[in-house]
Amino acid sequence: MIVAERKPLGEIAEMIAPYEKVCVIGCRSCVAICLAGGEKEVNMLVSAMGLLNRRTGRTQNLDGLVLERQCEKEWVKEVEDRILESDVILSMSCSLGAQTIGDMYPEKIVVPGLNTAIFGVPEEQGVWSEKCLGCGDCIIHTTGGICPIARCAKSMLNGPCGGSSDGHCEVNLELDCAWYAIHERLKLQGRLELMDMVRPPKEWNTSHSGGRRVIVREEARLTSHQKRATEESQ
Amino acid sequence: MNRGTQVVICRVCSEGAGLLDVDKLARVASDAPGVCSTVVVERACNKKTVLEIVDDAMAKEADRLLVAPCSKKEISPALFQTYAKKAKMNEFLMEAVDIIGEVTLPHRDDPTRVQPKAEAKLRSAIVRINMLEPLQRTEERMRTSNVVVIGAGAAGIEAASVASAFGLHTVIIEKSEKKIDAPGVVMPKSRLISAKGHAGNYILTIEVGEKRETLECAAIVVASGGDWREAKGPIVDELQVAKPLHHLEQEIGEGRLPGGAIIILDTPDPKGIRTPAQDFMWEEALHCATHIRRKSPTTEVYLVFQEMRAMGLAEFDYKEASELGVKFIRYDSKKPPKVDTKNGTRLIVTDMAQEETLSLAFDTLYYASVAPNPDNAAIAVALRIPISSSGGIRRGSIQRGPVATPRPGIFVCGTAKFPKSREVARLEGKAAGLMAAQFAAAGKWEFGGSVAEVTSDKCSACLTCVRTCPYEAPFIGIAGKAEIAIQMCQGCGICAGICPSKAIELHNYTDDQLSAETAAYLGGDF
Amino acid sequence: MADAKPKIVGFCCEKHGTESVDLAIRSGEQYDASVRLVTVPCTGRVDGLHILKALEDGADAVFVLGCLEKNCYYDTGSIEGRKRVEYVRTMLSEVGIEPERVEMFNASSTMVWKFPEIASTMSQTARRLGPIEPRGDTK
Amino acid sequence: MKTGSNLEKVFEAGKFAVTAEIGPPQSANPEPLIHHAKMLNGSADAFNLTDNQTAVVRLSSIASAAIIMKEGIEPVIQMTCRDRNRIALQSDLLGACAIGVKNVLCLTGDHQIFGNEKAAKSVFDFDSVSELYTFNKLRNEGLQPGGNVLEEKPEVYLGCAENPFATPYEFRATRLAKKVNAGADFVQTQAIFDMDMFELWMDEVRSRGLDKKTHILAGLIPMKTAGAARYMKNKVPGMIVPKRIIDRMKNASDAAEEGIKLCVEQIDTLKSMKGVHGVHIMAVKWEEIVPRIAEMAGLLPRPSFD
Repeated sequence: MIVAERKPLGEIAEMIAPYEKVCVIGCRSCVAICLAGGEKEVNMLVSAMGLLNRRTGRTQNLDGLVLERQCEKEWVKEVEDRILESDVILSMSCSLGAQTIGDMYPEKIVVPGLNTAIFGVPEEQGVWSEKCLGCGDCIIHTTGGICPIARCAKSMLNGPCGGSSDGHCEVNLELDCAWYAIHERLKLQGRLELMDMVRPPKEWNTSHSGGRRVIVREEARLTSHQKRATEESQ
Repeated sequence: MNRGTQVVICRVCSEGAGLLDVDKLARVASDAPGVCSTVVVERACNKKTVLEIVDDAMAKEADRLLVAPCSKKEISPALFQTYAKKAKMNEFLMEAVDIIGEVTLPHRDDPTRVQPKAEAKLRSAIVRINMLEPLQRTEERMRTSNVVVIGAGAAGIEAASVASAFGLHTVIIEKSEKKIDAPGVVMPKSRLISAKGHAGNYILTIEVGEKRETLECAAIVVASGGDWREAKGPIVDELQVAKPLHHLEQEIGEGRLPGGAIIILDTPDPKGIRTPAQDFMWEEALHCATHIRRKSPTTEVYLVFQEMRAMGLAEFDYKEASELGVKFIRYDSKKPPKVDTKNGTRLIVTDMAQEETLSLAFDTLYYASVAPNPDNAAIAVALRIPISSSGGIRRGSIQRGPVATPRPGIFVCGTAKFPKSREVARLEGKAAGLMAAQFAAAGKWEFGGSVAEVTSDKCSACLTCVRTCPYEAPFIGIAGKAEIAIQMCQGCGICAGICPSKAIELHNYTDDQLSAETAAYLGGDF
Repeated sequence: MADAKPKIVGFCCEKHGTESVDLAIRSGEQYDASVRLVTVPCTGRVDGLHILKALEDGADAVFVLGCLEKNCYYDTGSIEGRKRVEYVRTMLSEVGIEPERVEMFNASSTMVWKFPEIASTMSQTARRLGPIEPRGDTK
Repeated sequence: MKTGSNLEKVFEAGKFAVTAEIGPPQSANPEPLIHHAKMLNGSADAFNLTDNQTAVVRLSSIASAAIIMKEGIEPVIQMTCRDRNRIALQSDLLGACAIGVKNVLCLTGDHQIFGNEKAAKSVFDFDSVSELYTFNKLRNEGLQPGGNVLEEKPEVYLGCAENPFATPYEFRATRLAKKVNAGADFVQTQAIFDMDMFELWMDEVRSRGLDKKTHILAGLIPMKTAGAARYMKNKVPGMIVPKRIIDRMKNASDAAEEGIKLCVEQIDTLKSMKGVHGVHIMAVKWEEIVPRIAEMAGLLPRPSFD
């Protein structure tokens, strides 16, 4: 899932300082699960901002609400009134939610309350680790199920590099060396020969390097005949 | 639903300290929203008075009751019972506000603030009572009153005996083949595999020899003991002449005395895992040492311990041991003793008191130490009870009793928790047997009331509650959303406090209720 | 800035927390009347939001009092309580409000001295810091 | 003969090769390079010019090569994958060849976290193996990864690094095999302090016949102080410094002299080790000591092919 982290409240306060009516919008999806932007965080943020405003002697109207999924237009549409009433939207969702609102209401200023960080896995309650970079060409079947692109600091295809120290990464000795882990996993699976092959340069054009990606499932799309009338199409 | 609150103010208790204006308190109550009746009585605990105010409550159609100024513990239970019976009032809608305890008594030195604070406290209590929900408690019949005891050591046998004397059927699960003399059924060569169910109705899967059996029980006593196998720690592994202390006890019991110098050492490092000082061997070690010196005054006996405390009557043993010339050497756990490898019958140890390094020649070394039972982890996993960092079964809060685990109906005693002297283990076994028996004999398990509930629409199925609840009450249900198994819920509200989607509320301690009560209390200016 | 009548909220668990308070009171201890106790079943029930709301509603300081961490009636409740308090303190620091306005305490039911000590600490903090209001140095 | 580089000639002549390292300055001033080039001339067969080593910004490896070539000594340029994608790597390779560079060492590169531009975005389009693979295809077939074929193929002698002391140890010889398969003509190893462990690695290397397919230069770092030894043991990942070496440095009356002695002893051992074709001396911030070590180790004069 997408893992995000709340920005320091001071930074958020600065972003919303110029505005009177602030609509704080959380999301019940990934960012709630990673404890960054669910209802609890939204309420606490509104409350903390209230205290900050009391301390600085100003009034600011903070309206907190939470959507099922902020990255989908239908859910955003449900709170349109409150979005339109506000001077600024403080999105407590990943950047996808923030941009969805921004794209739907281009005249509205949207500020991010969270730093969208990683495609992560909850290793334990409160700990998430990065395991995918979305390169668009998954090869983990050849690497023992461990992604070297995300889990090696140098995204090496022919690791481990000379910095692999006791199975740890030279960049952060608290983290596992991905290629060491791949070696151990392949050994366990009796497939060490996969370590022997020279992996040629990766074709990065399936990743962000190929430009912004749009995924289309033709059979899932609605034909113009199927599409309902919407405001945009008028 | 919320028909109205009757506020009963008791004059005797209120005026006791002469700091409260009862009539003013009554006016505060009657002015408060939701209050349909305010009654000032001389003594609320008086039986006749109770009947009068119940009549008033019924006449005013009050569905909730607030009594001031003492705590629910101090009010005659008859008052609430009569209400519940006559006025059919829900037990969760009857509360007391402890103005004496919270205001009058602790602020006698600041009398001007007593009245306004009491008023604010009363107002906040009224806000709270108006928001309370009528909850129900449910009970479940226990299908059996059997008590299962895991482990047939000193503590386990004692537990089974006590429970059996209580008239309950007991089953002891024992992993060894040793012959056990204990009441009820003893299942040798058996071990616990898994457990289902909850307090009062546990269903255990037991492996007996090759077979698996299912065992239903109302309560469980864990008396798994320690790891009494013989190889212990690096020092001992190096030595042929090292034996566990119970060998010495056995020899003494058979009337034999070991020859040559003897060291009794609390191995600091059983199996390479550092364990805290072990108290359970202190008495045994003292006992053996005095016995040997008494019988054979020329035998050198050293007690090499990190710590040695003689408690209760053992103080006499300690005194006698000193008088008989037993040598006590205390060492720092950071500087554990070493065996002289060139001369395998010497122990090098630094005495903490003298700061002197000694080289002790000896003929036999007895180690007074026990590691936790390696089965504890599997038992803890099966029963869903916590394990301590030292590998013992962790008990719950002392308020639940000294032999209770955090899980209702499961008790733990003796060395399963941490090494205990045999005497203490037996006593704990008795206590655990008794608590388990009382629990099982109740025949029913009551639950519900102020428990947690999930609002499915808000739940993100993030598993935070599932991972955090100490009782494993939350689970992800078939709808893919969290649900609370109310038989397991103990009403702590940890899940409600941590839910990132604010999808869980604890009945009668909801966010709204707590915040409204707090705001009302803060509203008072004093 | 000192306030003669500060407002202090104490969220107090009804197990060891409340019992330690009761014991202190029954032993004749006196404490600052500014302290307003709100009972919760366990400090694990306390949500950071309750603390922030109390501050919003006029409290100058808030404390949470629970069982000792190794002897919590609800096993891990007071550990959870401490974590909530710590998070609120972080948030307060981030918005420039003194984190010491919010504290976590633990007591066992027999620690008769503990609650008066807590009340006095919080009372001093609240009096020293005064209400959360515009400071002289704010523009 | 692939390129006719001096280093290649030494190997082809079956001589025990010597390479050394010159760290380019952290400025645009070429003087230190010229100074070192003059001083070191004749003490080794080729000189590595590091490429922003440990991710610290320095005068570029290729420009440094151009400067020292003017002094008449042969460079080995280092090219890491950290700062350049495949377009820049190929372009720089062509450029380096055009100005007469003949030896290229292919490296993945130290992570930017170790350097003085920690906020940099790293590239890592390639790793050392894919870099070798690509350069090898370029020189043999003129074939670029994108499919384009060069009219003129670059003539270049390709080297790589390998660390016998990084985990998993059992994979380290295999990794060298990958590099050899990808086109490495020579390899410079990580600095050796634990000779026994190096010997074990060499056993593996020899059993795979890698010493026949590539030229192995054993890496050495002469140490000036005991502190340097401790630093390398504790702070440099993938470096194994046995306690006895640290003790020896610590107990020496003159640590620098002891460091030189140790290095010379190591060279003596390596000279007789089967499959080792030379040494690579990395006198970090102590370049001036290389001629003396070479002299003491009996490695002078260096062969000349004119």
